[in-house]
Amino acid sequence: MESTAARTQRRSAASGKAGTSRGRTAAKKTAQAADSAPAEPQLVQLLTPEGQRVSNPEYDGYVASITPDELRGLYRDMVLTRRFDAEATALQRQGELGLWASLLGQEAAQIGSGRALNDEDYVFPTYREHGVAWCRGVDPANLLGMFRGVNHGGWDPNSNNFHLYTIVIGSQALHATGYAMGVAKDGAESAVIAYFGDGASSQGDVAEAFTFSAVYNAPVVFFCQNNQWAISEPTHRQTRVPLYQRAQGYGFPGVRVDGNDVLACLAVTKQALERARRGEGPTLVEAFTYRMGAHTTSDDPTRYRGDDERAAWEAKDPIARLRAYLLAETDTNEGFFEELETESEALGKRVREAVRSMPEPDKFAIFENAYADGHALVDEERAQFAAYQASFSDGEGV
Amino acid sequence: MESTAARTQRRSAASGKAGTSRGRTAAKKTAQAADSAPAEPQLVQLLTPEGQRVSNPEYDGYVASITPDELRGLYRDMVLTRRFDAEATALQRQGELGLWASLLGQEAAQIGSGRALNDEDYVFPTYREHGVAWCRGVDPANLLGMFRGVNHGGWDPNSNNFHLYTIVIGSQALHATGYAMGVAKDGAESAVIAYFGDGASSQGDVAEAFTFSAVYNAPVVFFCQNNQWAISEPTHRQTRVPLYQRAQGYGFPGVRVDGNDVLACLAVTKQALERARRGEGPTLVEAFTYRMGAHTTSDDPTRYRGDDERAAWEAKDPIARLRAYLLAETDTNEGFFEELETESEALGKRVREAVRSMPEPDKFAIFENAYADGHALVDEERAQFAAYQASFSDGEGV
Amino acid sequence: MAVESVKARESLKTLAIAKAINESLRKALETDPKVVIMGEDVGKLGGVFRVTDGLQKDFGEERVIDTPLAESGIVGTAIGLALRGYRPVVEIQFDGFVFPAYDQIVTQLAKMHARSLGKVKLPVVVRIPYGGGIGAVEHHSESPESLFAHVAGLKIVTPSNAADAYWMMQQAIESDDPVIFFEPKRRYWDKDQVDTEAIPGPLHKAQVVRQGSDLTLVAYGPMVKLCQEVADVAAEEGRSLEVLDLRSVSPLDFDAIQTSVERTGRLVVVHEAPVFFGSGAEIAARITERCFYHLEAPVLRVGGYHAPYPPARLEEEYLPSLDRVLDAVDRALAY
Amino acid sequence: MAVESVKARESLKTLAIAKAINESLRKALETDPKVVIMGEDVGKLGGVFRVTDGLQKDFGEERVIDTPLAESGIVGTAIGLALRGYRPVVEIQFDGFVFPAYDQIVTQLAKMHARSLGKVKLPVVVRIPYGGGIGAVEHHSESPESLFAHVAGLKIVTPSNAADAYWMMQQAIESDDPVIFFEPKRRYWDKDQVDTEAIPGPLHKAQVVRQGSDLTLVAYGPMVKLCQEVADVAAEEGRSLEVLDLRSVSPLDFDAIQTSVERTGRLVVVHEAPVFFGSGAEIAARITERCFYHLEAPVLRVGGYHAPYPPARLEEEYLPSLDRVLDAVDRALAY
Ligand SMILES: Cc1ncc(C[n+]2csc(CCOP(=O)(O)OP(=O)(O)O)c2C)c(N)n1
Ligand SMILES: Cc1ncc(C[n+]2csc(CCOP(=O)(O)OP(=O)(O)O)c2C)c(N)n1
Ligand SMILES: [Mg+2]
Ligand SMILES: [Mg+2]
Repeated sequence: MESTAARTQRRSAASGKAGTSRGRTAAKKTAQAADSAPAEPQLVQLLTPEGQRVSNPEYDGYVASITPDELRGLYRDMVLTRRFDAEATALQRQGELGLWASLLGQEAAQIGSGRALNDEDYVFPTYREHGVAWCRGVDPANLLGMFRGVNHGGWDPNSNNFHLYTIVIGSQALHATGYAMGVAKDGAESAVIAYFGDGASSQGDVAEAFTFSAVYNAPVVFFCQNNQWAISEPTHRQTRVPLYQRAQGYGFPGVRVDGNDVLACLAVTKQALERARRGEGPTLVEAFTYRMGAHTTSDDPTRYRGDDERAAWEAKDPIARLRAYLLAETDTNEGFFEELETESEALGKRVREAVRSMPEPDKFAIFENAYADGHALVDEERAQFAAYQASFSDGEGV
Repeated sequence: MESTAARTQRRSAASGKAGTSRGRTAAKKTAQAADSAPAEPQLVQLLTPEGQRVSNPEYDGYVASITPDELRGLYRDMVLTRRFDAEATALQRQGELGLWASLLGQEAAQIGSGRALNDEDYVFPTYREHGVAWCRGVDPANLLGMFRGVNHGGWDPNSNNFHLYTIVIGSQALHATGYAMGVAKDGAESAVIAYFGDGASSQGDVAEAFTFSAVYNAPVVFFCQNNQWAISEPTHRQTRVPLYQRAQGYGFPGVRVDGNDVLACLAVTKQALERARRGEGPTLVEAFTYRMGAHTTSDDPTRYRGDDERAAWEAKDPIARLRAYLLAETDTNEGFFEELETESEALGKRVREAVRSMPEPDKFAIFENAYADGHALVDEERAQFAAYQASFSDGEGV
Repeated sequence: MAVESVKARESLKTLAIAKAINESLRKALETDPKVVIMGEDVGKLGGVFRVTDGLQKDFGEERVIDTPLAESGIVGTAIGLALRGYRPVVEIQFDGFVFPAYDQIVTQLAKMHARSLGKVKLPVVVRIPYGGGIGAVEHHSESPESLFAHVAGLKIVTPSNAADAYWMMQQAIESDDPVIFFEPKRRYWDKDQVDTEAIPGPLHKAQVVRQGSDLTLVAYGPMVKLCQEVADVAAEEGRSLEVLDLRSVSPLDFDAIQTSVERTGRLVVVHEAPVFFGSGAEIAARITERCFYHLEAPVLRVGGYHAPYPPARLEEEYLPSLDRVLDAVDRALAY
Repeated sequence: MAVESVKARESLKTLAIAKAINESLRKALETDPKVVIMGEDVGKLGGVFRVTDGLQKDFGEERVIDTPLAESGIVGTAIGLALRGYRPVVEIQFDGFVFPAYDQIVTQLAKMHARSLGKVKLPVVVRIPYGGGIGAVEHHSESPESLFAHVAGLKIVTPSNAADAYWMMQQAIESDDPVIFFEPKRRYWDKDQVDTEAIPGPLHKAQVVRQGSDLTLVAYGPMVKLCQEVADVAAEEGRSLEVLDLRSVSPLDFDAIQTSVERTGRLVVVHEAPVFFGSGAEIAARITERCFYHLEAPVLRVGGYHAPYPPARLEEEYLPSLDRVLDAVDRALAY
């Protein structure tokens, strides 16, 4: 099954390995690759933009046993996630949501990494990980509560081991690290994954998470979706070298993966999670991808970037490439795509209806959950608020 | 004048260079050296602990033209700094100072780097840079005000381009970076140097300083004195790989230098400063040294470290090794050492007297300089304070 | 037509608050080569509220600097630039994102002048769009002014209208002290006449924006407009409310409040920030001390509750509203 | 001798505050395997004040964790540990070094319970030695409690004596809410009797530590002892002062203050923190509202000035002292 080209690639990779005196980390190898091709560091890629499977000796093993059904599963995940995302964008335009942060273009990074996780693993997302949420089984409709303004987080983090979205950039990297320190203390064999963006890489908290995780050898994977932009700022405003290299200086491996290649994201994340579970500590994965849409529905990207860039990335679409592969290399028939289309529409409808029928929050919710054990002032203010509310009905003479 | 050994060393260094495809930074080279001798990364060293001059082809040039007089100058700086430091410790024991942070053992790191600076360069110290202050011409007695508790900083930063001591760990790395951004904006050809410790390397602010300086290519040298301890915590509590490697992940060179070798510190810092002045951006210098004394006079190191470690470092004393070199390789005679002894004692005496005669701060100093342009509340409180003070003299019936 | 009135007309513009700040920044960039603008997305995008719109285009990337995404880094490097002689105006994108910079603001920016015995000055302006009412997600609607006012070494100001926005920004940039400049984001689009050649009053003085005799309403930033509306409604009910726009939270213009309260005998303070440990507490405490024999009712406070800022669909209940302020006015008048 | 009194005697120890906290932490580590201690130098060194002395030796490095030098990292990872089911007690080395962690405390620790609609609890204790009077260098003598009290989601407590130190720490660790535990560092060595088998009162209730009828003195942490001394001196002058130890800054026990003030008619609040936007403001505002017709004088406040904490040789002038509090008492009584 392996082409000559693939074999050659494996050989050169192996010799690359021999050339490194330690040669134990993916980071090291990828970094060396970068040295010889300074223009763009080598990405781990298993599927070309055209949908051709290319071999990568280090990562092939992680997807070797994947079945056509599982491949279709990944495809389905990406399509449904994109459909959900489009629905949310539409709902925002219709005034049902106050804001939406679209993941358009980042489906492979999120589904690939999300499907690499075990149930016991724990996820710390930022605010754009709708695809990862999908993989964890969080009801998509629940994601919309905060964007509709009815809550700040509408799911129980422990039901699906998927923490709430975190808006303060970078904070969750430390939570993930602490959680992972706890996992290690418990002697559990699970891993933790922290998602963040290229912009977030500049925050002190992320650097401190690197330090703590390295020093305590915590089982955490830092999954950075480098979507090329932090609102209007290109990645070179955050770093002058490829981001995955950041890890080396903290003493753990970093690897750059084609973030639009769901197989490569799956493989690279699996490897990193396994390292973590084996007690080998943190890994930084940089998923090289693109934010196809605006930063959020409030943003206007025409002010700061041109169409060409978007067009070039369109050609690397994560869904199209897996579709091409499915059609060329598996027994996937049109029926699958048709059914998926129907399922997509049903999902869109379900989400739309769920949002529209979301109950307005109770006024007194303001005072709920400020504290777990209560607080005298909250009680006092709640009572005053109740009296104030009651004064209106009094006024109406009830 | 060059020994065969030295020439061999140069050759191997050169071949090391050829082996790196980019091979443009000291960091890269040192890192590679680390790979082949993983036990302890190679230090840049020009003087052995025994005081023997060893050649290092990359750095020899920076000290090639140094005269015996200049060498004696470095020696004098280190001896006087140590003497001043000892006096301050004594003054603390006598109750004249509230606290003292001794630099004992770090004289070479500070004098070597301090003497590498031009007048126009700007220094951002932490709280232990008494040797650097000395090089800048700050009156040692002025350093003691804050330790005596009469002020928070007793010198004008702009008189000697030596900023005030900064106690909040890591903050000054960002000030230095901003200052350097300003230098670059001005088109000036000076550089900035930020001092901090191994412990400080963990602070988010230091990481952010790395990011900003790299992105803006700011002319700043980060000079980290790794004295092996952050109060009671050994360096491996802060990092699991050598600290100088941190720089690589941010895209600028890092180099580890023997921090007890004043010549090496001078050379490495000169190189880094020249890079900065040439517009090549930041460098991280890790001066590998040892805090011979307690963290401060409030600390009790017997609680967390043994004597062996100290003894091992005693053998690497920065002053002894330069003395040996001066005696063996230059025309330095006993007279020089005797005169220096006298000068030392005079310095001690001067500092002692200066401290003892330091005026008590005026009570109203509390309100001075809270604001540059005044503040109504400060005025009001000052007036109340004055009235309150006056009430006592009134009570005594004047 | 006299020459002077032509000139007056030229310098009179109708501007929204956001645009007034934009013009003020532009003027500062033109006037003083040491002024630089820094922040996330302040360049091509012109900031998420477009307050810096067009400035990078006209003054270049060396004057209007897009920064890495790190607030401590932004303020910390601004301090360094100020030490080098620059006058940085930094933007924090939203109120809830100032906290990573809190250490640099509180331990460095606020204290360095005193630490240096006056040798060093830090003319840094930290712009923070603040307050709620725009239906935003978490961390985008907070009013953290108290957390800065308690810290000596900082000055805190907040305009309520376009003319003040224009002139107070000029004055903040000219100030040799660090100034936290809170911008009432929900009023960014409110328009007003700005005379760009006026002679502005002092930065830290309150202004009586409506005279009255029965009770004094004190507010700043976004709440000034609300209090004016309250006064309108109260007037219909035959009550004469005086409205004071504080403009400055540190220092607070206690003299102005005192003068008013000595006449009205009653005071209600309104702010969006939580009441507990809010500005209203300081105002109530000090004015009660100063006007003990004048007050016919305790100073009442209307503000946020002691709970995290709620999701958007509850913010109207959380924020001071016309009815809630009127309710407090009624209670004060009932004494 | 009865069995019970023997037992009573065994559980009674004379402890300094630092040691009482140490014993309390030890007990928590023994009782609950989920309790972990974290911070800079808390291990072998036992912390710079020796509050964690011997704990790492006895409970190991997995329970008593020396951390990297990064306060945001300490609090941020403590949050993660709490999410995993641990009950971290973190030490901030000195008051002035809590600010790098301020963002994690204010935006994450305080709000995550609410953000999760109650699904997630964060039983994290942040220990902060605070206050002045020990002749230290900059950043080692501050009292930042107001900066936390304004933030909903946090509880703030501070003991004034060894018995409270012991029991309040137990209760703080048991609390399912995040607690900022301010330790009066200049009283660390003050000794007192601690009954380690007592049944403690509620964590957030004030205690009358001295009864009186002419005026109420309210304080917490390091200022309680001073206020007791003030009451002694005043007693010699024939004035009967009631002294309240608040113990909790959030929530504040307004009921207890009100009860006292309704009897005495006069209130002086004393704290080391700057008066401007300090706890005294909140207490004055609310008690004036609650006791408007009982107060015979305005609530007076004694605290730090609106200036950076001064160098050690000036701190006695800056801090509330016997004379300054007596002066305020006199002024209040003069109304
Ligand atoms: C501490 C903080 N500062 C600023 C913001 C405002 N903000 C929200 S998203 C964003 C850009 C984030 O970029 P990146 O990390 O690359 O993630 P992406 O949005 O591209 O997924 C900014 C500046 C924030 N949420 N938190
Ligand atoms: C933000 C902050 N946290 C804690 C401290 C307390 N502290 C003072 S010095 C020190 C250790 C510093 O170690 P290092 O950076 O290695 O410098 P060294 O003292 O060894 O020169 C600590 C924890 C501080 N000053 N600032
Ligand atoms: Mg991005
Ligand atoms: Mg150190």
